[in-house]
Amino acid sequence: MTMDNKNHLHAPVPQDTRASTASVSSMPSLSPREQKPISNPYLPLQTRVETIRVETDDRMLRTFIVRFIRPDDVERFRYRPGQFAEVSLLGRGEAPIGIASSPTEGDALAFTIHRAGIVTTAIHQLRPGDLLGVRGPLGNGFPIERLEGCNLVIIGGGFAFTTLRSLAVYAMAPHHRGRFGRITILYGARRPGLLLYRSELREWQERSDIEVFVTVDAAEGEWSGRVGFVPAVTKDVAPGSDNAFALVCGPPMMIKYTLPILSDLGFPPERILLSLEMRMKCGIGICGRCNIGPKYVCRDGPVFSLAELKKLPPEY
Amino acid sequence: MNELIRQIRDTARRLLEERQVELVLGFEAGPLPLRNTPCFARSADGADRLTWDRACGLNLAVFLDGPARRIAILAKGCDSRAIVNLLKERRFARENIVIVGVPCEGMIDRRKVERRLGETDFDDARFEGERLVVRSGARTLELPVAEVLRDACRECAMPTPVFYDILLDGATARIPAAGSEAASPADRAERWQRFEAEAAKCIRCYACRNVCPLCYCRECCADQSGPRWVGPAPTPADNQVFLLMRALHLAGRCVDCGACIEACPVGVDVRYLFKRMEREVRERFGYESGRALDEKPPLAGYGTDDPEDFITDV
Amino acid sequence: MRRGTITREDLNELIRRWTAERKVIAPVRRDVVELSPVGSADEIAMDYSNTQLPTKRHFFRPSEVLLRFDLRAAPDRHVVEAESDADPTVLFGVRPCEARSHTLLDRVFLREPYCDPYYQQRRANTAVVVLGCTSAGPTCFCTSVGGGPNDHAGADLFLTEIEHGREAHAAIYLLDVVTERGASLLTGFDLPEADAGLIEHASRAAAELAATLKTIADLERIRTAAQTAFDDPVWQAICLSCVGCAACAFLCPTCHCFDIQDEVSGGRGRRVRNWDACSFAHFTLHASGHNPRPERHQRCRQRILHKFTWFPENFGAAACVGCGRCIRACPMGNDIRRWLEAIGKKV
Amino acid sequence: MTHSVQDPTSKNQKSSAWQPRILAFLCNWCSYAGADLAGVSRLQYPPNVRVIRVPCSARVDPLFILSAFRRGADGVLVSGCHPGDCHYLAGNLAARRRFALLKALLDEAGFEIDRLHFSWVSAAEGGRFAELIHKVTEKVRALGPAQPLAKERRL
Repeated sequence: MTMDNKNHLHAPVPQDTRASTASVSSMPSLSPREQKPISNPYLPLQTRVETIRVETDDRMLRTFIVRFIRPDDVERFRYRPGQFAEVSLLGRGEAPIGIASSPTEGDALAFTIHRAGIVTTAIHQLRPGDLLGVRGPLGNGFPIERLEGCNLVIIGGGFAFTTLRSLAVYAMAPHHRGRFGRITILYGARRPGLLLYRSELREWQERSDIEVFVTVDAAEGEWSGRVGFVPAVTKDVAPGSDNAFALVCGPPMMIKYTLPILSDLGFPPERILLSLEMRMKCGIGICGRCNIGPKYVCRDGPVFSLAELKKLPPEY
Repeated sequence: MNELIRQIRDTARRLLEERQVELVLGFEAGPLPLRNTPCFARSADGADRLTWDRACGLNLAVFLDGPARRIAILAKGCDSRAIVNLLKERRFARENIVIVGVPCEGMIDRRKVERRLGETDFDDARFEGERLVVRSGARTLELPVAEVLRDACRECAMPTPVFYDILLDGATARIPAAGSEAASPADRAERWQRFEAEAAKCIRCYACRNVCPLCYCRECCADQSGPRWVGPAPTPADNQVFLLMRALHLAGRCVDCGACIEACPVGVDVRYLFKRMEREVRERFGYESGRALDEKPPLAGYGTDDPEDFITDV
Repeated sequence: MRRGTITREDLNELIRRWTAERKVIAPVRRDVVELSPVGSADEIAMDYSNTQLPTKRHFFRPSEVLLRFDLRAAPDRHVVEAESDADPTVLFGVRPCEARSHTLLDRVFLREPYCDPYYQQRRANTAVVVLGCTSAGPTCFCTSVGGGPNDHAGADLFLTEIEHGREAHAAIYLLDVVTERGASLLTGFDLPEADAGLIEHASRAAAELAATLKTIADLERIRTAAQTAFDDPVWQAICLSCVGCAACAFLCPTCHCFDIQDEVSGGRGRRVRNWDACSFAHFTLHASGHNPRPERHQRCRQRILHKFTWFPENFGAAACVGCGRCIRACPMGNDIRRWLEAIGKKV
Repeated sequence: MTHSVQDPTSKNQKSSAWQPRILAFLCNWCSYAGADLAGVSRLQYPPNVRVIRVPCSARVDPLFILSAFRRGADGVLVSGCHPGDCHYLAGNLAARRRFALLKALLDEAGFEIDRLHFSWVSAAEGGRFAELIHKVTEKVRALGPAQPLAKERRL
């Protein structure tokens, strides 16, 4: 998977202070106090929370729309769908969160955050106007260049739909729509109250240039849509695999049962892309905890093809 | 092979052959001199690897809740006291373990040897009677065993297990030295300096905690993150709080087996804190850690007439 | 590469000059031999096996402030980058395995496009003077992992003792000028060329010493262990007596995992990174409670495969320099050489 | 590897501007009520104490106390019901054992143990509470700002 180096947070390391990985004895000569300021991948960019939207009726997921305080940070943070950021609250810490907005939506960023640990719980206490640190964009993101000209089958479950939303919005944008073939979106949650981006999903369902299937495991209230597990709905809808990529994000059980169906539909492992989650700290492939075998989810991922994952140990 | 090792192997083989246990926990020769390592013997073959000398300083009780249901364990005096405490704390069922008591001659403090050598590396060490002969490169050093025994062993009052199923015949059990708990400096500032210096060495690898059979909390207070009581950074204050909390959590439970000191890769030694706790528990609550199975642990209860000398009165 | 000879007396003079203008960190014999800033050459131990702790802590601190913050400041000034403490330094008299470890850490910390500025600044400001080995310790296995008593990797200057001398100051060393930076340390010093006989003698001695070191069989084949032996029971077997502490990782010259934590008090605070280790169960624990490596043997496997399979795959060399500290440090007497041999039989 | 976290201006000198910060854990049933009574009775006592109300002195884990010092408290006071008067019958007696050990441990480590106080104050003893705070504050003030164990006085 290629990485788009242009997009990274900081300028390349100046040539004269860079140690080559190829040769072991090429460190520069030593002169006292020669320290060039280099940009620091550990420094967060400060944003201000503009809007907070409670996404689910259990109030465990909220979407935070944030805007950079320094206007030039927008340019430093050029991202692509599928990338993530280390979102931080000074004094609490950082958490890796997928970017839910699409670069086509303007300068604001959106993060849909599940309240799980110390940092995300603290972030849930924020109010509009509060500050939020953002470090990134990190990770490889979806391989847009490879997806170009292909049909997209976007399959999401529960609150893992965030970066898929980014991709969907990106692909649906007027000046991008023509770059992709058919777009099919399958999205499910345990029950209607746990669906993310509900009003948006309704708008999408109105569109004629995409197909959207929303399902829940169990209906409740006024739900009149589909009822059924994502794998079953996938089988039912049976999106064609010709010239298509399947992009899958969801809970482990959903993925486990969806993958065989995609295989049956004729998707080769190279064309099934998954975005993984892992405990992370540095986000830049140094701190050592998010590896699956030789690959670091933060740096080599989070998007992997099933073909790639099959070569890796099952430790995730 | 000496008589004690023969007894150990015979006993282990018999326990395994008679299917009294699935596993015998003992020691086998380690990769380095003065470093016997745990041996998990499940067969006669394994039993023949068992060994014993004055380099069996680890406390095998740390493995008792692990790898098998019925386990026999070789236990020195201090180890057997740890087992008593673990039984009191209901870590495992009495009927599932067979305690093979080994009378103890005292264990070598590797740090003392290293300090005498000025090196952490030595190629070879062997016992010649009451002398330890250590070779490092071209240098050979002969040390009287008594000089490089652990402080804990020099002061040990119960080298022979008092709680066991089988007691091996160790006529060699040493006579305990007169109690000589290392005195702390009378000056408070000096005491602080001493503690500060020990704590400064700590790299927070938690070897001490993890080799301790009595440090078994599911989540150590040093690892808790919400709230974060002890910072994970090896900074002075965080190290100090960690070491103090460990001493406090082991008050009335520590058996002075010395495993934590032996385990520390950077030579932190705060045994004196643990000894102070031991003394306080004895003097205030009349309790000796690991002495008897039917004595209630001091912090599991209370006394109506405990001394109140530390209370601020107005 | 220029090769000269230098007497201990001249070397002391050089060290005196260096101490005047930069920090000099060198092995000092206290209870055991430790790296420590020195004020004069007399403090330095030149006759030692290896230091208790590796040199990585000089570049990659056990605890390091990444940034400071003040929540009472204006919003765009909340975050302040930590000030650098990368003073010009000479790391003197370290063993070849240590210098080699720097070249391995470089591959991680200076891997493009991200570059760790804290590591980078210290690395750029530190010259490394290596003291070649004339004897081997009982845990040394550097030759198994590509190093050796005469390995110049990571050295700016490389010293080899060629005459011990009756008294300390009478010793004579072969001095190799390996890099530009090494040469700059000798500015103004007239280094006499070493004659061919001496060089020949030194390299023969090093080769003889290297030949005495036992190599680990099958280390090359262990690179395939992730494919062929990932689910083998050998992992459970070797880690029976592992208690899951981090003594091995924290004393390893190449282990580099870390954690990031915030510390705050009264509106001010700092973001700190601390050493961490894959042997801790909470290392990979997700906030959800899921843990990809909940079992001890999985964590031991991670440690071994990271060093001998995945690091080579990513960076072209094993993440091990054969210093043997993990063997000495392991409280339970686990020996990585035995582990590797056991694994090697399974691949 | 150590970080300078001490504020040089407020350390090492007992300037008249310096005021000790003392954390008091008071049990809900006796000592907190005693503090209340002191207030209602308009008894004067130094304003250096920050109170945390706990259900019982036995709720106070020694970890709380060490954590307080780590976070820069100059002194800590724990006060509960008089022995025999515990709302939960014997909570304070169990706590008494723990505190005895903690104080001995800190003494052994060379910590200034006059920074740490345990006492019993009943709901009827408003005067005793005020006196206690006077005494504790003076002892801590005499010692100056806490250095040992303190990490986060100023980051």
